[in-house]
Parts: sequence; structure tokens; C-alpha cells
Amino acid sequence: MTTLIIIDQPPYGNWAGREGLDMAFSLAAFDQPVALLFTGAGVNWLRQGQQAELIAQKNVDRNLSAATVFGVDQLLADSTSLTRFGLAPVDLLAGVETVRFEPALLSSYSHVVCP
Amino acid sequence: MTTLHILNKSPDHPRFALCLAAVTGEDQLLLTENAVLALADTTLTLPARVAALAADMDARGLTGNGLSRYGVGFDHMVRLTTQASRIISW
Amino acid sequence: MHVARNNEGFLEDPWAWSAEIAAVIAAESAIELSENHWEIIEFLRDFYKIHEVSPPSNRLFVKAVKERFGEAKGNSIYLMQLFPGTPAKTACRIAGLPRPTNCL
Amino acid sequence: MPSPRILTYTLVITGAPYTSQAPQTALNFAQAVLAAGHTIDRVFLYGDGIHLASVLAAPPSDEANWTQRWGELLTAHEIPAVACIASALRRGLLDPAEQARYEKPAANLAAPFEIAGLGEWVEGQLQSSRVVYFHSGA
Repeated sequence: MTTLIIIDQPPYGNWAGREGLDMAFSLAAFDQPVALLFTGAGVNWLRQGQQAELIAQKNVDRNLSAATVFGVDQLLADSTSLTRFGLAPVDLLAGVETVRFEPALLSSYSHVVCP
Repeated sequence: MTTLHILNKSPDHPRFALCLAAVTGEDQLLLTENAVLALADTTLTLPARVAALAADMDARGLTGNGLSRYGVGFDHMVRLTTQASRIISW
Repeated sequence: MHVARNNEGFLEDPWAWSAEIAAVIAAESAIELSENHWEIIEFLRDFYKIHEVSPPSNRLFVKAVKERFGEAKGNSIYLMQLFPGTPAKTACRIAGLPRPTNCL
Repeated sequence: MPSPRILTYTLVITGAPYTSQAPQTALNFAQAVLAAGHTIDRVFLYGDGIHLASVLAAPPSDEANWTQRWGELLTAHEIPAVACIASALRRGLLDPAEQARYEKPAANLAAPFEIAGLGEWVEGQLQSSRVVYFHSGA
């Protein structure tokens, strides 16, 4: 059982992505293979230099950087969405792999969750 | 492996396009809630295998122009979930 | 020493923490802090500074310790000996970090 | 047509009542699942979906009470229903144990819902033959 969790909503304005991240953490806690895919406006999670303390929130990039420590297998980002939001691979959090969002990408996961 | 895609967002929601980008020719798409409005959206091309919850269509007045052939009940929705090897709710 | 703590003994403000406070909180659970304890406490505080969260469950606490220090220390028996009860909860309390939500 | 197999389902509701259609679509689906002879292992409320488990919702009498309708179905079929504790605490949904822990003036979890961790969701993913999500629309 391999799960892909898709984060397609930008951080801070709503909690959907944070809830997706918690789902990934809990699968990792039970040693279940899990990957996170950032696509659409969700790629803004990966932007460096976030200062969320200015809006009294936790920085999602820092929260996300715990994912590999906990055993989340892959952090993926859709290349078209990165281009759209002016993000080059060098601008991203370390360890993020660039992919293309397409049916073939999803087909290798037995569960796909889009919270 | 056939996938059932359950889509409940209106055609304007970014996830609507995301879902369509994930559907293959073999996959089944089920439109629920506001997504049934896609049947009335003249700018959209939907995949070949598409159904929509009849209650959601009727509730929104989507009854004319041969649309009723898309309508299914919750019993059919259950059948689709049994037939698919994977279900993605968008 | 006067710092605000909640009904389970967790600090209200993680930045009000000091080594002295840690020793006092540990003593309440009859824990005398050794080098092995401090290694984990400092790891947890660093983890919190970097990631702005503490490990959200005991399982993830063990995994994070394992990732950092290897199998010998990243196992629940070792951590249970150092931090009796629920290790993540006991260790977070001594390290001055927020009470875990029992999420998992 | 081969005879249909009996399947087990976990339903995950992430949309709130009166904000989204999710709880009612999920309820209709749950009824159809049971009518077809399948089993529902568990209902898991996550994110805004936890609002479904508040006993304090007081909709107008001529509108559907989704908490009550769900409660009736869950009780009649003895289906465990769990609200995620992290989602619940943030949004003010407490059972008596959490009320005591956080020293709050009231508990408001409707029977037969329970509060537990995401581990219940992981278990659903591992055990049930199908997991179906009911998200907020828009």
C-alpha cells in the first residue's frame, strides 16, 4: 500500500495542506510508504524565505522539512505549476523532486488522497 | 487498473482541471454536488466514461437537453466503487 | 523559579525554558537528568527550533531519535527507560515543548 | 454478471455540515452501501468534517439535522465514528476527557461519535477494501 497525498492549495489561507501533511506524518508513523505531491498553487508551500510568524502561524516549509525525518519517502512538485509561480528547482526546499502531473505519475500509488 | 474519480467541485474550481488531467480513457468519472454543472458547461470536454448523481442534477435543474442519460443514483455510485480498483475523491 | 505551566506540567511558553527548569520538571517525575537525558532534550529543542513542531506522536518521536542517533537509542525501550510513561510526552515536558495532541 | 462481492468501507468526511454538502452526500452513500449488503468499518471525521459531531448544532426545525441523521444511522448499524482529535481540539469539539484535560467549561461531542487520532484513519486505509472521501465542495 503506497499512498500519494496531493497538496494543491496554497499555505496559510486555509488548513487543507496542513491536514494533508498530518496525514502523511501519520502514515509514516505506522511505517506505511507515503509521498507528498505539490501541484497548482500548492507549490507555494515550497518557496524559501517564508516568515509566517508575521501572521502568527507556523512556517509550513519548516514543518514540511520534518517529513523526511519521519520517513515520508518522497516530496514531489509538478514542474508546470513551479514555472507558473516563478519557482525554479533551486528556489525550493531541499530534497524536492520535480515531476510532471499526469495519469502515469498517479498510477504507481494504490491510494491517492487530495484533502 | 481502472480508477473511479469522484469529483464534487464546480467547473471553476482549480481542482476540477486537476481531476480532468488525471483521468485516462479507461477511467470512470462521477460528478457529484457542484461538479454536475459541468454537464451544462458548453466550454468543457468531458471524458468518455462520465456519470453524474441524478439527485444533484435535479436539485440544480439540470434536466433538459438529453442530460438525463448521465444521471445515476447512489446505488450506482456504490457499484462504481466496487468495480474500480482505486478511488480518488477530488 | 516562576514560569507558567499547564495542568499537566507543560510550559506555556517554550522560550521560557532553561536547564534549571528542566531539572525541576524532571525531579517531579523522579528523573535525575544524566548526559543521556540531555542528549535527547537538546535534540528535541533543536528539532523544535528547526521544524517549529515537536514530533506529533510517540512513534514519530522514536523515529526522529533513530534518524539522528541510530537504532541503539532510537527505540522505545531505551527512551522509555530515560523518560518513563509516554516517552514523547515526558521528554517534551522536560524539554519545555508544548503538550502533544495525542494525535496518533 | 458475477455475483457482487461483499466489500468493507471506510468513509472519511472532511467537509462541514451547513458549509458543504459533504456530510449529506456521505450519508446517502452510506445508506446505499449498506443497502447493497456491504459493510462500513468506520466513519472518520477530519478537518472541518469534525463539526458534524457537535451536539450543539441547532439548525432551524424545517432544515435537516445532519448530526442527528448520522447518529441514527451509526447507532442502528453499530458503525464506529471517530472525529480526529487534532482537528477537534482546534475547532472546539471536546469529549469529557479532553474537557477535563484542557480545563474547558463544557464538552459537546454528540453520541455515538468518539474522539481519537489519525491512527484510526491509517487502520481504515489498511483494513477496508474501499476508502471513500467526502470533501468540501465549492
